[in-house]
Amino acid sequence: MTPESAFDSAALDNLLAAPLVLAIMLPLLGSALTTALPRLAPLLGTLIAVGTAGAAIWTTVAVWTRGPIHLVLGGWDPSLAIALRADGMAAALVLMANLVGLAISVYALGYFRAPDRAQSFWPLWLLLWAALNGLFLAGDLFNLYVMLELLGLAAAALGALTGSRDAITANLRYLLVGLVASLTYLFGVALLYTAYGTLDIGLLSSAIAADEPSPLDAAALTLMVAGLAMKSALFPLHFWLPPAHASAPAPVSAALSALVVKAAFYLILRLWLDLFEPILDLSASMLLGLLGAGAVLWGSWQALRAERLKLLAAYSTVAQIGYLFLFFPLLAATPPGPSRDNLLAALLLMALTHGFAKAGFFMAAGLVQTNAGHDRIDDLGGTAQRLPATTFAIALAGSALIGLPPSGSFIGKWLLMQGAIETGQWWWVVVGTLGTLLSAAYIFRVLSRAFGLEPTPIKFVTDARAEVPALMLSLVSVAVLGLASGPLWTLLGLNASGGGA
Amino acid sequence: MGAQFLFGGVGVVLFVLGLWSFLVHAPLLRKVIALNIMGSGVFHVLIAVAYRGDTAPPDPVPHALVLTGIVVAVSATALALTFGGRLMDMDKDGTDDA
Amino acid sequence: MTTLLILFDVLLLGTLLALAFAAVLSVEPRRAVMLFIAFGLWLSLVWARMQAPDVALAEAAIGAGLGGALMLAAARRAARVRRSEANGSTMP
Amino acid sequence: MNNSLATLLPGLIVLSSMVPGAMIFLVREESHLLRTVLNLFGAVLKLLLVGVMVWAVWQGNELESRLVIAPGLELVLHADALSVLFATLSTVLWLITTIYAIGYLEHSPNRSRFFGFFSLCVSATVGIALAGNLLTFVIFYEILTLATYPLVAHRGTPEATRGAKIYLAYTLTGGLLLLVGAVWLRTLTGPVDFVEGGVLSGMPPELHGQLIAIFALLLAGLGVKAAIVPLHGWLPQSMVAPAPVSSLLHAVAVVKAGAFGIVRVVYDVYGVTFASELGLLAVLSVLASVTIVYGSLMAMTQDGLKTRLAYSTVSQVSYIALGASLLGPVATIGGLVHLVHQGIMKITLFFCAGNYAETLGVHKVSQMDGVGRRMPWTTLAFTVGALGMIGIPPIAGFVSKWYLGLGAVEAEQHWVLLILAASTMLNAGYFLPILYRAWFRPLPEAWPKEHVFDTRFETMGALLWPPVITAVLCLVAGLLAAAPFSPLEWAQLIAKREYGL
Amino acid sequence: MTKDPGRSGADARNDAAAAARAAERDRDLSLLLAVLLTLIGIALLGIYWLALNEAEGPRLADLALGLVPRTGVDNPVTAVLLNYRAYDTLMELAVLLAALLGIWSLGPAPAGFQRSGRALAAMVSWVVPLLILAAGYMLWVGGYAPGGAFQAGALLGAAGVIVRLAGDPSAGLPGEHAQRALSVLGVLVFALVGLALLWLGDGFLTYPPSLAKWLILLIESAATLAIGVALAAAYVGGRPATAPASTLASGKAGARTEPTGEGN
Repeated sequence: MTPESAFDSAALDNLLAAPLVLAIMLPLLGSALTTALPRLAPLLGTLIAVGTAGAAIWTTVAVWTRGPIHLVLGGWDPSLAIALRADGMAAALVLMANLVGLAISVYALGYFRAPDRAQSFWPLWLLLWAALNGLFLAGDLFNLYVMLELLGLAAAALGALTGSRDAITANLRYLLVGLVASLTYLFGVALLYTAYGTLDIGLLSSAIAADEPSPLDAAALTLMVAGLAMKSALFPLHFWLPPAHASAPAPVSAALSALVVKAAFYLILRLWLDLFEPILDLSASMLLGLLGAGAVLWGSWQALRAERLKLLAAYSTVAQIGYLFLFFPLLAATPPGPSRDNLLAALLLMALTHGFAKAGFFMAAGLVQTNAGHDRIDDLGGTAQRLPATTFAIALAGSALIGLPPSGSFIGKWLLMQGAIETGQWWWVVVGTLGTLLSAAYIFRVLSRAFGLEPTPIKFVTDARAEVPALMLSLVSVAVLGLASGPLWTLLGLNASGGGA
Repeated sequence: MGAQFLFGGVGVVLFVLGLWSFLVHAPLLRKVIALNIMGSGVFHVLIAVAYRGDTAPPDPVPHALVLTGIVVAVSATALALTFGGRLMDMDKDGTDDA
Repeated sequence: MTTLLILFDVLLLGTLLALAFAAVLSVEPRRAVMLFIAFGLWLSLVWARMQAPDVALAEAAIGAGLGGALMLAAARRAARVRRSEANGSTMP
Repeated sequence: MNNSLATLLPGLIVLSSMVPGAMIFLVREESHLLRTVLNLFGAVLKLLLVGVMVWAVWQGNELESRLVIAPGLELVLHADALSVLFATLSTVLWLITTIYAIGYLEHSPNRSRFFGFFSLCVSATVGIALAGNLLTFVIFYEILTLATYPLVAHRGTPEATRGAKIYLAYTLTGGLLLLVGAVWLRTLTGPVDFVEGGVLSGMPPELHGQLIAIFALLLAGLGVKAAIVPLHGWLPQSMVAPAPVSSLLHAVAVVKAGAFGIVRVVYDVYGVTFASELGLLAVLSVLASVTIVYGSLMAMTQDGLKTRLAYSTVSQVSYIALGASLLGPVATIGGLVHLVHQGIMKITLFFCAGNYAETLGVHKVSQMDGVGRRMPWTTLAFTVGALGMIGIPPIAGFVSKWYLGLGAVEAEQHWVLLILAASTMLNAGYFLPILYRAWFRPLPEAWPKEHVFDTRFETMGALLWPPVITAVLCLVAGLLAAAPFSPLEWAQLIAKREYGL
Repeated sequence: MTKDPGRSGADARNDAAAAARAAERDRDLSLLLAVLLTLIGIALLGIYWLALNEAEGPRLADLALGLVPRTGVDNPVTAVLLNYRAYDTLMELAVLLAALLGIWSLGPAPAGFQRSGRALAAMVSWVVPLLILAAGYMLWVGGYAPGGAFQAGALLGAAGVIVRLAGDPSAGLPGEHAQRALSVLGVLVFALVGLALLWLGDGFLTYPPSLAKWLILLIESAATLAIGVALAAAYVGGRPATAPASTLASGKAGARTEPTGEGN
């Protein structure tokens, strides 16, 4: 688009651009402001959090009403400039990430009471938030690299905020792994630029589709997906995640597990579907599926054996990310049509549910930890019973993690199993069933501590600022996503006729 | 194109060399150096792609990407080394700052 | 002419690779960092040769210069810790 | 009937206990009055709504609430004759049990938690009753599991948590098998609503193998809750729960949910004729018969009053499955009427057991010498229930056995008569000694733990009246079996519709 | 790490043997990896060859070079950095900020700072002004020749490094408040310019051609300062301490830090 041709529709373009740009720029500005004015950080941070969430909702509404938004920044030729884009998938994830982000912000107000910690937390957290929105809305491969690095650096810095030895060690490892991962990704990008001479995802997509499938595409795909798989902690590259997520402060753990890992996964999905669909065969998808199955079983098993609540939650993230990868072979084996649409929506539904549920879970776990002074599961008895609302949040989030009805992941698993049976890949049903049983075992291992002979709590909610956000997120993952998943299909622009057979 | 391959090929070698060193060497400083060499490899490939012989002006886009990449790399280096320094202090004091 | 130029390029790149290998393989921290800085500076030379003066400047100043300074500080610290451990004293 | 009411009523019936239940969680522990008001308000409102529904279904109205969760996945609540039978039973008994529970738990801790889950439990049971398709059934079936777990674990003693864990392990595994079966069936047929007479008879023969496998999965899933041998292990273990829980949940809600599910699958999914053609009924009747005999034999050996009653439940619930497994309307009537009769008889027995425990500290059969003289009304109610279980006319149990026997003759399965005879002998074998002890053995010098209430009756009013009322219901159901709106009449209506007569 | 003096010689010998075995295992692993990665490297070389063959064209070069006159600068690299792909550059400043904030979040700068010799101190007096001057020149020249905000910022940062090496633990940086303000200046100005353009109807980071040159210069100046401060502060390696010593920098940290006028 040249500047001239853009001129007549400039006003409309700007209106469409505003929510996308604001969703990224508001937290970025907020980070700068909270850095410059550390005393006002909690106040400014909260205001910015509300504004950012508003921009995200606006983005989603715009996509809902107008369909996908594609925006070339700077008014230059699309191949030269950087594009932002928001389609249904991006909008859904942005909405989830920002609602969770808002809840984390409110929770953090109560969590970081020492001004010192709060001053460190807010600017980094807002940077992380900007990076997340930037990732979900990016339409340019190199811009994604910059966003990935921003995300990685901010996440590692946030994770080490407690300053404890374990936290620094774990997050240093996370930082280094993240750097290797993003450089690997960047190498793939360099190869693509060499071959196709553009970085825009849309243009590359048509260029790749136009050419014969070549080893070059496969190599670029492998490098990029390998890098992102490291970042999304796909088994067996997950080793860095549990210590890093378990040692971070609770609101940060929530953001890392619910959002950061999800962003890397989202990029894999995007590359897979948008760029490399034409060159993929079933075997590549099958490999991802197998790794996902490994993650489901190994992650759940480790979660079951974990002695600490936050470590349990971190291993559960490994397992839950695994579920998402199970969809790849099914998508590959399903021809376009309602069945495939259902799979895609189910995949997203599981990702969204996990986002809400895991954030709620970690926030509740953080409350238990601050209340008990530790998070050793075996000694939690009294605490769990003393904090009914927190325990309730863990229970709700936990049933969403297991995939019990009426949570969103139940619907997701239903459609996953349906897809597996329809495509004849019944072994994923076995994996899903075993994973569900294991996750039920580790969740109820925690919940059974809430029933003891300790004195009865007087009230349901004891600390509203911290407990209500956790409870709300858990409730969304169970009730809203499970009972009203239909709008997701509409948002994705999928054929809403549905039907399995 | 021969020159592009020659130069870029060295970038590939640097990338692999850095990756190998990152994987096999435990000390933080060596890992950081390895990462930087890995990054230099990728940048080198991009610079080689931009190079269009000594007469034609080079492609500025990869150059800008590399500039961005260099700043990102030094940022990451600074953060990683600070983390490492903090750990070293803790070792020295034998305490945990939690 | 071209043969000579190619020879020159090969020499340039060969030195670059040699510096990289040396930096990666040296065990002693300070030596490794010095070699890395040398590698960075040489890299900027190569990039200048490849018509990328902007990037060459940035690499020399930021990559080799500031990155090297950061690493050097870390190496010095590591050496000091090692020395203090060897002496059995906690303070340098 | 008003159209919008017709589409709302089933949903309202579920919500009428769910909303007060959710509110009860928030009630402060010491607000006894508010909690009682919420409890009784929900129970009475539900009863009224169910009354409207009974009338409407009797008139032949279609009541159906639909909520689209996602394309092709619908939450359907549908009122037909069968669902009304189970919903009415649950609602009536819930009201009585609520009164009983308020008295029983007067001074115990964690009452807000208890009554919250108690209400959720009944909501789930009614949801199961009204479920209009397999997806809805699975959702409420799992919610029932989740809502009962805290009730079983309620006391917080090590035995309680252990019993709850065993309960959960059985039911969650069962629920998962049911889920896999339901998903598999869906991939073959697309979305399936329950239809009187079944929907699968038109399936091509090459799918019959898969249909049999699916039936096995569904039966395994439902059999866990219905406590069919060898899936019954959880039931005696979970008798650690407080008496009201045992009464309502293990005599009515949970086990009946399983039995009801079997009836649904046989009649409204497969269709009884088609199920018989596939040879599924034979398997079911054998399993049911084994369970009937095994449960009775085990009951003989138990000294604990509640565990004896629990094994009696194992045995008696399978009468329903037995009725479903015999081809012919008469057996159907026998099975379905037993769904109600067994419920009111068994709840009477559990109420009485709770009264003995609460008033005298009597937990074992061997401690029951002379209780009839100390607590005549309670023991009278117990006697009615026990004689009904044995099948002595004119108590309700006789009607069920009579129709089951006739049904066996009609289906030419004469060996079933032997099972019924053996079971009756065994029932007498484990109930008559109790009655003998209670009425004819001398009083002991002191009761294990006597609790004197400030009342002119033998025990607290809230504990005494519920068993007396249900005992009267047992007599009425037997004496007035031919009256309109009696359980028998209603079962005949269902059978007529199922067989298309 | 610390050795227990009470341990027997046999233990030590066992340890040594175990360490030797571990070292051998490590060597094997590293060799294996070397072979594996060599193979991967060869494959990547082949792929790279293919990629070069696939498109011998100019890629974006001609397009990018051709539009340079409309960008407000003459140096094509600056045109890409601050106009075509300005959004990347903004985010890159954010990356630098993230690193700096991460460094600050770990507390005040660690101890171990050593005053250097007199020779270096003497050098500072003429090298540092020269570097600052060079930075200014680099910033200005970036519009039409090699150079620009990053190179200029790096020179400023280098000046800070030299100042610190010469004896000022705070690397010549101003007090905490000014440091915080300066380090976010780049992001702040960049983002605000972008949003203002969006507000005015040009579009986010879409400079009107008439103003492009000055807007870019404004952004570059702010970025130069921010980069310089951030790099120098990163070299210091810790949060600027507000005087008097904050509550966190209690006894232990204070004992290790030399008494200097921190924060200038």
